[in-house]
Amino acid sequence: MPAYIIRRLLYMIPIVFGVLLLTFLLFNVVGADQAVYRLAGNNPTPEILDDIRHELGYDKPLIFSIDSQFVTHVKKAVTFNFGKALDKEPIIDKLKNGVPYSLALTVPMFFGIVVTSVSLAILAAFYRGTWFDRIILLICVAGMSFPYLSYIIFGQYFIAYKYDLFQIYFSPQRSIWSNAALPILIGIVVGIGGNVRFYRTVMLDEINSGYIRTAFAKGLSTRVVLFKHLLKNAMIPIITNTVLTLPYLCLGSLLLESFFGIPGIGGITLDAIESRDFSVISTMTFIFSILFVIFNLISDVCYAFADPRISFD
Amino acid sequence: MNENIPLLSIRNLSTHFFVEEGVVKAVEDVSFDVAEGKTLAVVGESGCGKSVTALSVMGLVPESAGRVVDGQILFRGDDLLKKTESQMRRIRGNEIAMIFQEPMTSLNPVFTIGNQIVEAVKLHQGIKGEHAWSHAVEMLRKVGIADPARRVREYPHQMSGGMRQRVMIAMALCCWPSLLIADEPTTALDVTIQAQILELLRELQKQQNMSVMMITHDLGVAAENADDVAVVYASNIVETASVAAIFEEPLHPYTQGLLRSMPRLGQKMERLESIGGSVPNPLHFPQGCKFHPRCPIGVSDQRCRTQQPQLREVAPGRCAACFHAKGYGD
Amino acid sequence: MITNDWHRRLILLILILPTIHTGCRKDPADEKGMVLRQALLSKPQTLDSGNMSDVYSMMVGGDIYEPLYTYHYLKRPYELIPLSADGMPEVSEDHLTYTIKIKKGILFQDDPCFRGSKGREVTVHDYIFAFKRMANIKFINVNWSGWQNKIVGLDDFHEYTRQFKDEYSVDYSKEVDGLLALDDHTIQIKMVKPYPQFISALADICLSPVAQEAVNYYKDEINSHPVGTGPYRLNKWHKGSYLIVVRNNNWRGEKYPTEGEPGDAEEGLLDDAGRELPFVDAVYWTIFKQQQPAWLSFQKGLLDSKSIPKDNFKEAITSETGLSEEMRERNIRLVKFVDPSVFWIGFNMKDKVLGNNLPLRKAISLAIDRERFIDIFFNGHHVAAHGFIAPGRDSYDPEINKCGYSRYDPEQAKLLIKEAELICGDSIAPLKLNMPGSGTFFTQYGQFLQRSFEDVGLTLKVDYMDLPTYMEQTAKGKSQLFASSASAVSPDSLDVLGMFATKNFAPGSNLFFYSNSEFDKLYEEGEVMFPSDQRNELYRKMERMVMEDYPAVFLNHRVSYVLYHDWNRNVKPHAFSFGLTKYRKIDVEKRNKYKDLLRSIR
Amino acid sequence: MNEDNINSFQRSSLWHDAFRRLRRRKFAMVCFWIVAGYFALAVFVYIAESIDPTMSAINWKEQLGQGMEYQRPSLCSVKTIFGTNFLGQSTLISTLYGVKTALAVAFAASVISIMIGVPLGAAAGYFGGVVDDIVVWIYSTLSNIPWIILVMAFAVVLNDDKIMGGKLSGEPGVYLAIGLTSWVGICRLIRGEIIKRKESEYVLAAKAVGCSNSRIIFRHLLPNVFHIIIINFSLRFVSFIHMEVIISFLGLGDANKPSWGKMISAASSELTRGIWWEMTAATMAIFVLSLALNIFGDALRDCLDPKLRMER
Repeated sequence: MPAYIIRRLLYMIPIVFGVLLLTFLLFNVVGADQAVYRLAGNNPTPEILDDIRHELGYDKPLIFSIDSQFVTHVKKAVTFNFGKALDKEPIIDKLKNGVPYSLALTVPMFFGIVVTSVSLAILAAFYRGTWFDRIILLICVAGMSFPYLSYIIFGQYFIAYKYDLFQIYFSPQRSIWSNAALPILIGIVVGIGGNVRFYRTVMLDEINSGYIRTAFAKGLSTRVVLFKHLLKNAMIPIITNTVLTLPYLCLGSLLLESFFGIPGIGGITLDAIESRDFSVISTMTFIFSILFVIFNLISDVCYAFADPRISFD
Repeated sequence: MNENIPLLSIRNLSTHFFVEEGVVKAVEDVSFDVAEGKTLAVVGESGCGKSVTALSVMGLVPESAGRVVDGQILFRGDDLLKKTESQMRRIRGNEIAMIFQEPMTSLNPVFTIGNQIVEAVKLHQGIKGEHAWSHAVEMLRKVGIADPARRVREYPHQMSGGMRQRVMIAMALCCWPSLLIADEPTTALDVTIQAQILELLRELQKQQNMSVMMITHDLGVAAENADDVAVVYASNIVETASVAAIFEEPLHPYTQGLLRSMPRLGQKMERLESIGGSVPNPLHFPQGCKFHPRCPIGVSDQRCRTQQPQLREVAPGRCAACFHAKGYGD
Repeated sequence: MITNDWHRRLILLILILPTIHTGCRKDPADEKGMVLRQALLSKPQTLDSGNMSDVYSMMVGGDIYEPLYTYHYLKRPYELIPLSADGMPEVSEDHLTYTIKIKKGILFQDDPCFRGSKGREVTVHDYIFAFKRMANIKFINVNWSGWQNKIVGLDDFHEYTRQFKDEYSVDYSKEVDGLLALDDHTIQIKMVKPYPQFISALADICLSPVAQEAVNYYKDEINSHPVGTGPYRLNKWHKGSYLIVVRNNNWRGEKYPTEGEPGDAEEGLLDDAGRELPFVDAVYWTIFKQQQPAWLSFQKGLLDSKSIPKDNFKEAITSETGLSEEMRERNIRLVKFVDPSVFWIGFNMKDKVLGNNLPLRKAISLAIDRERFIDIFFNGHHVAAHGFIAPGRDSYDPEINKCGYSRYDPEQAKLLIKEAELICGDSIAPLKLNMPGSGTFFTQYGQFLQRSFEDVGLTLKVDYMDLPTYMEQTAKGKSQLFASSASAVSPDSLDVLGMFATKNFAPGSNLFFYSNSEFDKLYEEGEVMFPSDQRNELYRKMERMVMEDYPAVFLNHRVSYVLYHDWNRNVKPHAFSFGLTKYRKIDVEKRNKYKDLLRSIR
Repeated sequence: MNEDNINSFQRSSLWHDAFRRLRRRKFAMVCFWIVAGYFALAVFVYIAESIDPTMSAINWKEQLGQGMEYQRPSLCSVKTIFGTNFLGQSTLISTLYGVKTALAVAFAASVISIMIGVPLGAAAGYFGGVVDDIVVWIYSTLSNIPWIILVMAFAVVLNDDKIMGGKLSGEPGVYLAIGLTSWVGICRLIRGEIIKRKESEYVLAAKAVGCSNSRIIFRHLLPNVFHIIIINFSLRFVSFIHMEVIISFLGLGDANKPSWGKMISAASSELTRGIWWEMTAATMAIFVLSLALNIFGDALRDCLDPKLRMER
């Protein structure tokens, strides 16, 4: 196992390098000079602009040099010293402040989605072909088809404003839970549709297999058969899909955080995109991609716990 | 024990599946008995409804797709079809156990075999903890698995096919069932292993004095293991008889065909015959006798083409469903 | 052994995980205290006074920092008064030397950067430090461009800092001739040439006293650890989400003004005259990134006041008289004020088509119906711009509307276009306009302009872009037409006139690349003139000079609208000044009853 | 029969069979016609616009009524059935125009992602070795960046005038941003299928006959995985439509033409005033199209993918 993990971690290196190269090409080629104009103030002279370019290192060669901009870019990333955002706050501080809030939003959302959709999928698969299955499927497809923005806007307007059931907007005076309840709920509702549909096909693959019949033939109750025998076998696709869900959670938190004022990293990213703060965007991209690689690794390790047939040798 | 009441008695059982294209009559008006301590072989080509009959007995016909539409399944005189789901659960795996065709997929790959055996033991026998585990080990030893104490903690994928089928048998027998339904228990196995498994089954049957309903497509297997035989063709029983009678004098043309297609020791044959034609589509059974398109007699007989022969007693202890069978009458 | 309760464990995990990082924090300002709740429509960039340039930073920073001078809260026209200075400056005959005394006993807020965490007394060295820091080249400063070549020796200091490795290794002990500390409470500032706007420039937050200890202690984090002398200090700042400022106990204290302009007493703005400031114990600033939640929050009484952003104008004001019925039912009040600003469509004079084609530029100006524009977008509440010096500024020309620079005459425009085509030698190629945003307002604005252009037979392509791209393109002279605006930071009009001076060519403020030697000569003259009728005349002459050349189509001057709940007292908007929170007061009891009011309405 | 014929025979029966099954599903067919209706509308708008942009049926710029004002939905004319927007322009026409915007983006993005993903996936799967390593590296890199950030980053960058002089800003930028970032899924799928199939008899037979590599890939392998491309296409299409909405909402799309995202963005702050129709019209347009596409795509998958078919 450790050998496997080390191998996987080594495999990360080219990917992380690729991510860094991509973010560099995307942002430094386009974005560098915009920052200069921003920092120069109202009525700058060209000399002031040149001074700023020099101070920020934008006059250095792009890639092919020892102290080129790309090398600096890589150096910043691997030392986790991301430098400052355009508002001069160290990016690492932004991350530190944002992560707890983002987690408070996405973690319950994530588990809410997984638990509800897996349970619903198991039931739908068990009652496959019946009206129950069809209604669940129809609701899921309908849920997936409703635009995400409309969920947020209507949800905020009707549930929070008209019926006063939740908070409209983040307020530091309240606990994070009362602030995050509605966005979490919306996130779960949005996320369930696609997941139930996917998990249902996974469950259908499994539910017709022999071991399920065997389990029933043993006289086990439906609950035990479904939630023990079936579920454990379906874990691998569930784990894989769970990892695949993460980018959507990230999208979710981006818009949700921005509409509900949750001060998490999604909001920071959206801010940065709006203000074209490329150093923040590329840091976020880098961090997220590292997280992705790690999550992928974790999911692979989880496979081993979920399925004894898999070994890492 | 009352010799008159058979352990399992199936009366006019019909099981249908409802699919997009129409109704699949997988089991149609099937009746037979399994006597106490005896083995009944249900023989037929694949797709003829043998397995569905077995699943009907277990109450495991997939709810969404099909259901038992008619008939009775009397187990010790009680109709299983009238039992509630929880009553059935107490019978399943406990009084009636079943082993399946594919040992590769019938065991849950993600649990240890011990875990899977213990599950049933705990459920039905009320044995707990270590006792249940030692019982599982005992059962594994009984089915001839070497070093059972170690094996009990292994996963199915660590075992060969024959071993897995032994585990299946151990699992089925761990609660001392009075009826074992074996659905093609040896089909997926090598020939040498087949013999071992069948031998094992016979032995255990004797030990535990249980009845066996053995589903097979192989008359040879039936000949060696069964006391009685029921031949199934296209969802209907076409002939029932004792093993000896069947082999001596098959009455139904289908049975005759099956027998001819079987190699026999001692008989020198140039080549094996096979039955011409193919199994009819269960959605569109032919009119009249379902076998008539493939039957050397029926193909040209007007009555066979229009009327369906019912299963009738043609001689003491044996029935057949063919107008041309000896003793069928009109 | 694997059991079937893994999902139970999962649920448990869900419950436990979040509690790890959020133990319910208790707020420093309890609900019982007087808390003002305000909205910010964008995040403040920094709270480092030295590097502030955006409005939102100043809205918050104004309560934390105190520059030397400020504007009177109530009096109109706007009047400069001392804030941390002790009286107005003594100015030498040649207008080059200013001697300013500062108040004694001003303390910095308590902060760990000081010895014993106790705020020390402010001296003039802290002001000098603020100047020098701004000139520090390593501390890339947005405000430096405005102070180039103003104070004797400061530019040398700017060059001198070039040799250091980073901002913090700069040795500030090098003297600047123009910034002299006569004693701890008197500073003498020497100018390179007369700078008539100097005192109002000293009212800018960026020249508030800065403690060198704080800069050295916090380094880069000074952005989020402001150490000021004002009535409030920062308590918590969650970037991009909210800020809390609370009373600064070290504040020197001040009284509510006793006089205002006529009508203030009737409005109840003088009810608190002479009382000890500040009233409010804490201010919660919430940053709203989307309009809907901000608006809903205000309606629910979760915000005490809210400006009506221009793109959502019609929501609150439905009739000529002002507030809609719905607003009045909720006891919401409206206050409007002239915000000296001007919106325009600029022409790039370097452009081949537009640059030497006066008839075309004039035709475009004639093609746009400003009244209609204001009707559509601002419900008729803004003022059409006939020149670029806005009402409310001291050299505003009340007569300029008679010159007809902003006439709407599509027929004449069509004639002029014929003329323009002769100059061009061909029909006018489609024109391209850069729009500094892609939100709803901008697209509708763009559509309106396209329509106006079409009506006179011109084709306009609108390029909606984000602000940074827009700024870069405009500054590099890459745009052909561009939509823009300017708001005044002081009553003086020199800044808008500067937009047309050749020496301010972009990246400076002259984004039009307008060049007129006669104008430049007058500008040189006007730069060093002190406010007087004579200067106003000059400025007006310069304005007309520019208008004749049509380097831009000036559209409208903004009138700002602020809504506030009736429990929010002493609300009087101010065009130039920040740091008004200390005057505000909340009727907490009334606010608590708002929920009942809402229920009764429903 | 040579191996080519056998191949094409099998394929045609697969498709034939699939369509026969599909036709029997009434609900799926209803959805198909809805989707077809949307497409027809989009094509109509496209053609009408290229002939005469001021044609009354598609002229979303036209102002209805007197002043430039919101008008409530009313039945007095077709154009005001969903009311008007801020400038008195018909919401109905904007919504219909939005069909074109959304479908054009989703279609172009799908085509781009297939054009990139399929050849790369096929090459990687077929040749293996270094080619495979490089392709896998590229798509792992892309797939390790959250999709939304990547799309937005691409959209931002493509909108910049330093790239191709700003020619890609607006709608083409959106196509490319979505297309360039979303080929990973199909590429991975095709690669897997090709690896699975490249050892199969018909490929070995083709190799034995001496077919060139490109012939094997394009004549033998790709046609056999074509149904996977179709399924992927139909299901991804929906997500592209939703993506377009979010991108336009964030102001990264083409601001010159009506789109559903823009309508939602414009209407979101007006809900409090009781202006619900703009928001509702756009939402419903998206909802109906996505629902129909989803249901039809599902049915198509069920009918085309034999593995799922056996399950039933």
